[in-house]
Amino acid sequence: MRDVIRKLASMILTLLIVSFLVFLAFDLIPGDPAIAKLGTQATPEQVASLRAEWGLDRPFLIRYFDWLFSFVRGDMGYSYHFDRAVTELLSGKILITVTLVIMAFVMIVSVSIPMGIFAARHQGGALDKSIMVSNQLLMAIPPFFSGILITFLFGVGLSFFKPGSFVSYTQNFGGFLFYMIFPALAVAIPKIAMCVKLLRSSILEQWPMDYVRTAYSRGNRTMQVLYRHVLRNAMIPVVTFLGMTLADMVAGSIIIEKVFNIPGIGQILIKCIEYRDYPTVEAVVMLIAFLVVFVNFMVDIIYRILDPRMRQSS
Amino acid sequence: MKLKRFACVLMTLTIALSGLTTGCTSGDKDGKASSSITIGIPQDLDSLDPHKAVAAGTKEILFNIYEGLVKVDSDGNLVPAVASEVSPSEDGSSYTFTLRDGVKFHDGSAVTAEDVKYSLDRCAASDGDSAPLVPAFSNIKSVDVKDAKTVTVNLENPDTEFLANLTTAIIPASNKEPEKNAIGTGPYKYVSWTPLEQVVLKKNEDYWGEKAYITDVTIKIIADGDSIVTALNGGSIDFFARLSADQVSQLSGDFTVYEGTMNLVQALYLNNAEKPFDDVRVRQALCYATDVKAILDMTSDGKGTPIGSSMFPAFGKYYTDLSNTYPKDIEKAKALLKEAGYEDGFTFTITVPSNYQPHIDTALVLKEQYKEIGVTAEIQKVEWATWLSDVYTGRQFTSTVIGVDASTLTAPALLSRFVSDAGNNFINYNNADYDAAYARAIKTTDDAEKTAAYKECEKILADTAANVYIQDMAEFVALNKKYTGYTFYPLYVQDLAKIKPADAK
Amino acid sequence: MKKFKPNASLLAGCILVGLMLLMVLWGWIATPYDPNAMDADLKFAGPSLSHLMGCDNFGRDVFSRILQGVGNTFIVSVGTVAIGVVFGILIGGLCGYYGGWLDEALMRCNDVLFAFPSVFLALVVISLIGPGKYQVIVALGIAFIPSFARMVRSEFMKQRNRDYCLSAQLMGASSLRTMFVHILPNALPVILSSVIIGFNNAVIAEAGLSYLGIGVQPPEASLGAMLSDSQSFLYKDPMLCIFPGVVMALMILGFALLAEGLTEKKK
Amino acid sequence: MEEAILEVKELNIEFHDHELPETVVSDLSFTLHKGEILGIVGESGSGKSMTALAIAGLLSRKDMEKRGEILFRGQNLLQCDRNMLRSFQGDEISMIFQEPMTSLNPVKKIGWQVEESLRIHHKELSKEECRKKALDILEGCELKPEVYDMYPHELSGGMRQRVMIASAMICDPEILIADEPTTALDVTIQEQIIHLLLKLNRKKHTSILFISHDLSLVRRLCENVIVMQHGVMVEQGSAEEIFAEPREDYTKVLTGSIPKVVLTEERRERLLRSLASGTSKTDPRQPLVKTDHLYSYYRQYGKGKVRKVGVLKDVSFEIRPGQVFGLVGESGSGKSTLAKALTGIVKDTKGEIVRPENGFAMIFQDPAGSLNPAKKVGWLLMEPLRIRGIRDKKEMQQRAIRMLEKVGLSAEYMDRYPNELSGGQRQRVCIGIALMQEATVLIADEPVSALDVTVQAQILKLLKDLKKEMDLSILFISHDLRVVYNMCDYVMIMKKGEIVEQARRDKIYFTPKQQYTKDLLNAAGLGDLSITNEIDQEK
Repeated sequence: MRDVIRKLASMILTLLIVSFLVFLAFDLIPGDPAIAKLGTQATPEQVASLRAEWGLDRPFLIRYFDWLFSFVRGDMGYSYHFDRAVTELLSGKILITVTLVIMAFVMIVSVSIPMGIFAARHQGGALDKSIMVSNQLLMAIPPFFSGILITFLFGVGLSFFKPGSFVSYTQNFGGFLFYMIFPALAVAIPKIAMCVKLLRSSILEQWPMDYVRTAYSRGNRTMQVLYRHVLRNAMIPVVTFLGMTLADMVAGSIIIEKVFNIPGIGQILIKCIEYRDYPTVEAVVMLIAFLVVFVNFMVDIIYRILDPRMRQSS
Repeated sequence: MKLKRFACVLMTLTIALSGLTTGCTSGDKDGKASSSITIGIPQDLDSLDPHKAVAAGTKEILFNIYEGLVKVDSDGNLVPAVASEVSPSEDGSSYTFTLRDGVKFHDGSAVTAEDVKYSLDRCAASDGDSAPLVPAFSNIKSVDVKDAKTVTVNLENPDTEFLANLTTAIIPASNKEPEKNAIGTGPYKYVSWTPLEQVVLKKNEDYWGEKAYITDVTIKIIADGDSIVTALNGGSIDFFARLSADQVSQLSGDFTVYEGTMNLVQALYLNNAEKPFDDVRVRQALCYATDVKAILDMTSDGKGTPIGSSMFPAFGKYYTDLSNTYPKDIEKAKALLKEAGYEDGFTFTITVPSNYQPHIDTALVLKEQYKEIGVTAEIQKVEWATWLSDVYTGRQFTSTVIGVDASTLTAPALLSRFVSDAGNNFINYNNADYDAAYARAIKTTDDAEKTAAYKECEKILADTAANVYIQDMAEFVALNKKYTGYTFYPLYVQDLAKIKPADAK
Repeated sequence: MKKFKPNASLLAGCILVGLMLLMVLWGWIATPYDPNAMDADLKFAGPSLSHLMGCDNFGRDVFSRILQGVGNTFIVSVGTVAIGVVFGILIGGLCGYYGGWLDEALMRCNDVLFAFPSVFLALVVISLIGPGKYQVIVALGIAFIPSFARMVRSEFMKQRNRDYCLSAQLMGASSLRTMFVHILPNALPVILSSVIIGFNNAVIAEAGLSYLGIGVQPPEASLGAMLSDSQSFLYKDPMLCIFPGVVMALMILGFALLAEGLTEKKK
Repeated sequence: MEEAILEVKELNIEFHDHELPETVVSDLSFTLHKGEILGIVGESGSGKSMTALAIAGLLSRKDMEKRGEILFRGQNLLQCDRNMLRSFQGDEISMIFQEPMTSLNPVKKIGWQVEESLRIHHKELSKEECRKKALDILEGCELKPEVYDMYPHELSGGMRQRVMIASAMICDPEILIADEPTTALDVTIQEQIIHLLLKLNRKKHTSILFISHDLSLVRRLCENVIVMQHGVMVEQGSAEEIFAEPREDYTKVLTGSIPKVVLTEERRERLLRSLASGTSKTDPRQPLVKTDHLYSYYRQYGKGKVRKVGVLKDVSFEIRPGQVFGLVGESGSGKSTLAKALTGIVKDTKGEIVRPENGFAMIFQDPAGSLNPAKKVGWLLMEPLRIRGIRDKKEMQQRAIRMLEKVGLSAEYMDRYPNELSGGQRQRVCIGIALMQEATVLIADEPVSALDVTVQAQILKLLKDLKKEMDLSILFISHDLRVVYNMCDYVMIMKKGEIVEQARRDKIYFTPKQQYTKDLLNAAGLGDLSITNEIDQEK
C-alpha cells in the first residue's frame, strides 16, 4: 500500500514538472497567442487589449501558478483558438482518441499473441520464417505511410469506407466505430509485428529454463507446457511492451489522426501549438502525460499480478 | 488458450459491429442528395462571433449566416442588405441608413435600429475599455438611432470609403452569447458546430431576399491537405474551394471545376529596411531575375495572373497591368547587382509559413531562378504563429513569400500599408512620392482623380521594386456535378445560397 | 571457439546496409543530376533511361533526390541515435552504477521526458531552435534519450553486482574506470542492438516529422520528406511515393536484419 | 536381490550439432532393481546427467542420436510412442534436479505444482482429493501445510528441493531420478535431504537413481555405484568395494582427490598437550588483519523507510602473517559479507578494522563471473599494473606472462577470452590476477566450490604451493570442512553473522565445543573423528 502511495506521489510530481516545462516552453518559443488569433488585420491596440483580456501581460510565474490553481480546481481555462472552454472542447474529443487507441490495442493483443505463440511453436518452420520476414517488412513502414496505404487499399480501392469522412460518434456510433477500424489498423500493424517478435523470442527464451524441464518430467504435453507454464512467464516482458505501446499510441495518434482526418486530441494539439493556444496545449499534454504515467502505473500492477516475485520487493 | 479464445470473440464482435454499421452509413446520403450538400473547408472556424472571428476561412462561411447593413455582391459592388437605403453625407462624415422592412433574425425577432446600434457599438468598443473589434471603427464618433427604422453613423474624420466597413454583421442585442449561438439574418441558419469536425447549416426559410436552394449544408473540416482529393473522389464531400492545379488534375470526372483567381497579391516581399534590399538596384535585380511565367508553369500548370504591383484585376478600375515592368533579363540583373556592389551575389533567407504549400513551392522555384544571377536563397519554413509575430508584426526578416489579400474592396485595403508610417507596413517601405500620392487619393472625393492617384501609387511600387511581385494565384473550385451555380466573388466569400442541385431549374 | 558462421539474417542485413551506405556515399560524392534543378518539361516524367526513377512535380530527377535523401536521412538518424546513446550511456550509466538518490533524481527526469508525447517534444524543440536538418537531430535526439538511458541503466545494474566489477574495484580501479573500461564493453552488445533498432526508429520518426512539415528544410530531400511530399500526387503519379518508400523500407529492413543477425550470432 | 525394474543396455548418445559428432555416452549398460539406490558418480562431462535425462525421457533434441535400449515395464523408452512415454513420466518415473531455485515455475503456487502430476495422470481424482494428497506428501517431506499456498521465491533452497521431491513423489513412482539434488544446498540441509530420500526409499520402496559428483555423499547413500568418465562406465560395484578398494586408476584418482581428514599421532600428541596446558601459543607477530567487535548492516529500501538490517554481529578475529585462516559457514552466515567488509566494498560497518598495508586481493567462487568476459586474459592480468600507473607495455606483458606460468598456464593464454577456458583454467587466471595486485592478504571466497574434485585438488595444490613460495596470508572462505582442513592452520566457524567458534584447526576438528560445529562435522561425515570422548575417558 505504501508503495502505491509512493508511486502516486511520484506520478503527481512528474505531472507537475511536465506542466511547468510545457508552460516554460510556450513562454520561450516565438509566436504570440494574441497575434496568432487576430491575424494580419490586427492593430497593436487590438493585440494589447486581447493580451490583457487573456492575462498574458502578467509575469510568467504568476501566470503559471494561476493556471495551476485553476487546473487543480478542475478549470482548464479557455481555448484561445476554439473560442470555448477547454474542458468543453476536450470532453468531446477524448473519446475519439481513446477509442482509436483501444481498438488498436485490442487488435494488437488479439492478433499478436496467437501469432507469436504460433511462430514460437513452429520455430524455424516455413510459416514461422514467413511470419518473421513479413514482420520485419511491416516494422519498416512509417505509420503515416501505412495509413496512406490503408486509405488507398480499403478506401479508394475496395471502397470499404469513405476516406476522410470521419463520422461523429454523436451522430452515428456504429459508423464511428467502423470508420475507426482502419486508422486503428494503421496504428496496430507495426506494433503487432513488434509484439509477435517479442512474444516469440520471449517464449523461446523461456524454453531452456529448468522449470520447463520439470514440467516435461511430470508428463505434460508440449502444448500443456506452453499454456500452463511458459506463457505466463513469457508474457511478463510482453506486458511491459504492451504498456509502453499503449502510452506510445496515445502520443503517436497525432500522426494517424492527421492521415485519417480524425478530430482527436492529437489534431487539437497540433492546431493549438500552431496557434499558440497554450491553455489547450497544456491541457492536452497533461492529459497525454497522465495517460502515459497511468499506463506505466497499471503495468506495474499487472506485473505484480503476473509475477509473484515482484509483490515482495519494491 | 483462454486468451486466444477471448481474442477471437473480440474480433468477431468487431466484425459483426462493423457489418451492422456499414448498413447505416451508406443509406443516408444518396436518396435526397439534391436538398443537402457537404462541403469541405481546410481549417476550422476560429469563432462563431462574427465580430471576433478574424480568419478569412471563417468569414467566408459566416457570410452565409450574417449580413451587414450593406453586403458585397459577386461583382464586388456594395448593395444594401439589412438596410434598404443608404444616404451618405456630401463630405463623407456621416451615413444614414433606412432599415429594410421584414428582415428577421434567425430566432424570429425583427431587426430593430437598436440591434444595429448595438452591433456597431460593439465593434467600435465605444465603452472604451478595449480596442475596437473592427479597427476602422475607431473612426466612428457615434451611432444615432433616429427612429425605429433609421440609424445614422457619424465619423470623426470624413471618409468616403467608409461604407465598405459597414458589411459588419448585425446581430440581435438580445443574444448574450454570440460565440455559442450564431444568430444572424443571412440565407442560412446556424445549427451546430463540432470543433475540428463540422459545422451544420440549415436554409433560412424567412430570408428577405432570394432564398437558398439547398436545405441542409454540412461543412466538414479537412485539415490535411493531402486528403482533400481523396475526400472529394471518395464522395465524402461535394465541394471544395481553393484547390491547387495539382489537386485538380487528380480529380475524378464527377466534378465541375470552376477557375478563378484567389484575389491576393502573391509576392516575394522584401524588407526594404534591411541590407541588401535597402538598395533599389538589388530589388530590381531580383525582379529582372524572376521569371513569373516559369513559376506559373512549374507550380500551377501555367494558371494564374501575373501582376506587377500591389493590386489585382478584381479591383477593376483601380487595376493597371504592370506585370511587364521587369521582363526576365539576367544580364540586366547582373549589371544592377554589380552596380550595387554585389558582383559576386549574396545569400538571403526566404521565410515562408509552413502551412501554405503554394508559397513554399513558389519560394522553391525562386531559389532555383536566383541561382542564375549568383544569388543564393535559403528557405526557412516557420509556423504561421511565428511568421505572424516575427515577420509580420516584428518585421524581423529579409524576405518572405506570402499572399496579401484585401479585407474590403477598397484600394486602401491593399495600398495603405505602404505608407511610410503605416502600422502594417511590414516591409518597411519608405517613399515620399508614394506617401504624397496616397494622401492625395484619400483626400479627394472626385472619383477620376482618386483613381489616377491610386494608379500612381501602384506605378511607384512597381518602379521602385518594393517587392518582387508575382501573381494573383489561380483558384480552382471543385463542385460535384450533382450541383451547379457556383459563383466567384472578388473577396473571400463562399456564397452557398447560389449553389443549386443540377436537376433543378 | 566456434568459427564465424554468417547466418542468413546477418548476411542479408549486411548486404542491404552495405547497399545503403554505398548510396549514401554516392549521394555525397556526386549525383547524376543536381537534385534541386527544376525543369518544367519534365514534370511528372516517368522512369526512363536518362531519369531512372522519373521526375517529380518540379521536374527534378527523383533518383538524384533519393541519393541525397538517403544521405540526409542517414545523417539525421545517425545524429539522433548518437545523441540518444551518448546521453543515454551517461545518464543510464551513472544511475545504474551509483543507484541511490542520483538514480532517483535522474530517473524522475527521465520519466518526465518519457511522459511527453515525443512528437510534441519535437514540435516544441523545433519551434524553439528553428527548423532544419541539425535542429531535427537535436529534437529527435532529446526524445530518444529516455529509452536509451533506461536500457543502459538496467544493463549497468545487472553488471554492477557481478564479481568482475568487485574484482576491478578491489584492484583499485576508480569508479569511472570501472564504469567505462570494465562494464561498458560488456553492456555493448545490448547497446549495439538497441542502437540499430533506435536507428530505424529515428528513420521513422524523421519521416513523421517531415509529414508534419518540420523535417529537413526544402529543397533538401530526405526519404521522409519525399514520401510525405509525394502524398499530394498519389492519384497522379504513385511512382513518386513508391521509390522513396521502397528505399526507406529496405533501409530499415537491412538494419533490422543486421540487428537480428548479430543477436543470433551471439547465441 | 529384488527384481530388476529398469534395464539400460548399450546406451549411446551422440550430439550432431558440431561438425564432428560428439559422443557423450557410449555403450552404457546397467540394471536398477526394485528398492535399490544406485549412484552414478562422475565429474562434469562424464555423461551422467545425460544418462539420467535419457531415462527420464527428457532428451529429445533433434540434433541428437540415441541408440541402445532403456527397458522399463517391457517397453524400450527410447523407441516407444510419445504418449506411452508421457504416461510414465511423473507417474512411474519422476525426476528431481540440481537447481531447486530454477526448477520450479516462479509464477505458480506450490500446491498447484505439486499436484500437477496427479492432474495429468489421475484425472479421476477430485480437486479436494488432489489437495489432500498434496498436503500429505508435503507433510511427508517435512513441509508445513502453509507452503501449499506459497510461491517458490518465498521458500529457501532446501524447502524448494523438498517441494521438488514432494511433487516427484506424489504419484508414488517406481523410479526416482535425482540429478545432483543436493549440490546447490548447504551441508546441513544436504544432510536433511539425504535423510528424506532414504526415508522415502524405505517407506515407499522407490528405486532411486542418484547422480552426483560428491563421492562421500554417494558412499553414504547408495548401495551400488557406477563410476563414469567421458561417457564411459569406468567401474561398477557396491559402494563399499569401490571406495575401499578402487580397481581402476580413474576411480583411484577420484577417491584420492577427496581431501583427507586424518589426525596423525604426532599432531594428536600436540593437541592433547595444548589442551592440557589450557593455553595456546600466541603468535608474537603483529596481526595483518584484525577486526574488533565488527558490526555491519545493509539498508533495506522501500516500504517508505530505509531500514538498517544487521548482518555481522560482534565479529572479532585476527589474521597473522603467513597464516591460512579458514572461515566456515553456511549460506547466510555472513562469511561473504565479512570478506566484503574487510575489503571495504561493504561500507556500512561499525567497529574497528585493521587492514594490511597493500590491501586485499580476492578470488571468487565463480571464476566465470569474476573475469570480465569482454576482455582477454592478458589484458585482465595487466589491469592491476595499469591501475598502479605502470605504462611500460613490454614490462607489463612480461610480468603477465611470468604470472601465467606461475599459475600453471602457458603464455599462449594471453590472447584467450575467459569463455574459451575451462573452469580450472579460469580459476588459475583469477589467482594470477589476484597475485598481480601484490596484496599482502589474499581472500579466497569459496575458490574451489564450483570445480570438479580432481580440478579442485589441483587448484588447492596450486594455492598451497604459491602460499609457500610467496609467503602469502590467506583468508580462506569455504563451506567444505574437508577442504578447509587441508588448507588452513586456523579455523573460524560462523552462523548467522556471529562467530560460533574459532581455534587452531585440530582443536576445531577433533575437539569441537559447540553443538553447531558438531552438526557441521556430522553433516560432512567427520563427526566420528572427534576425540573429545577419548579425552574425557582419559580424564
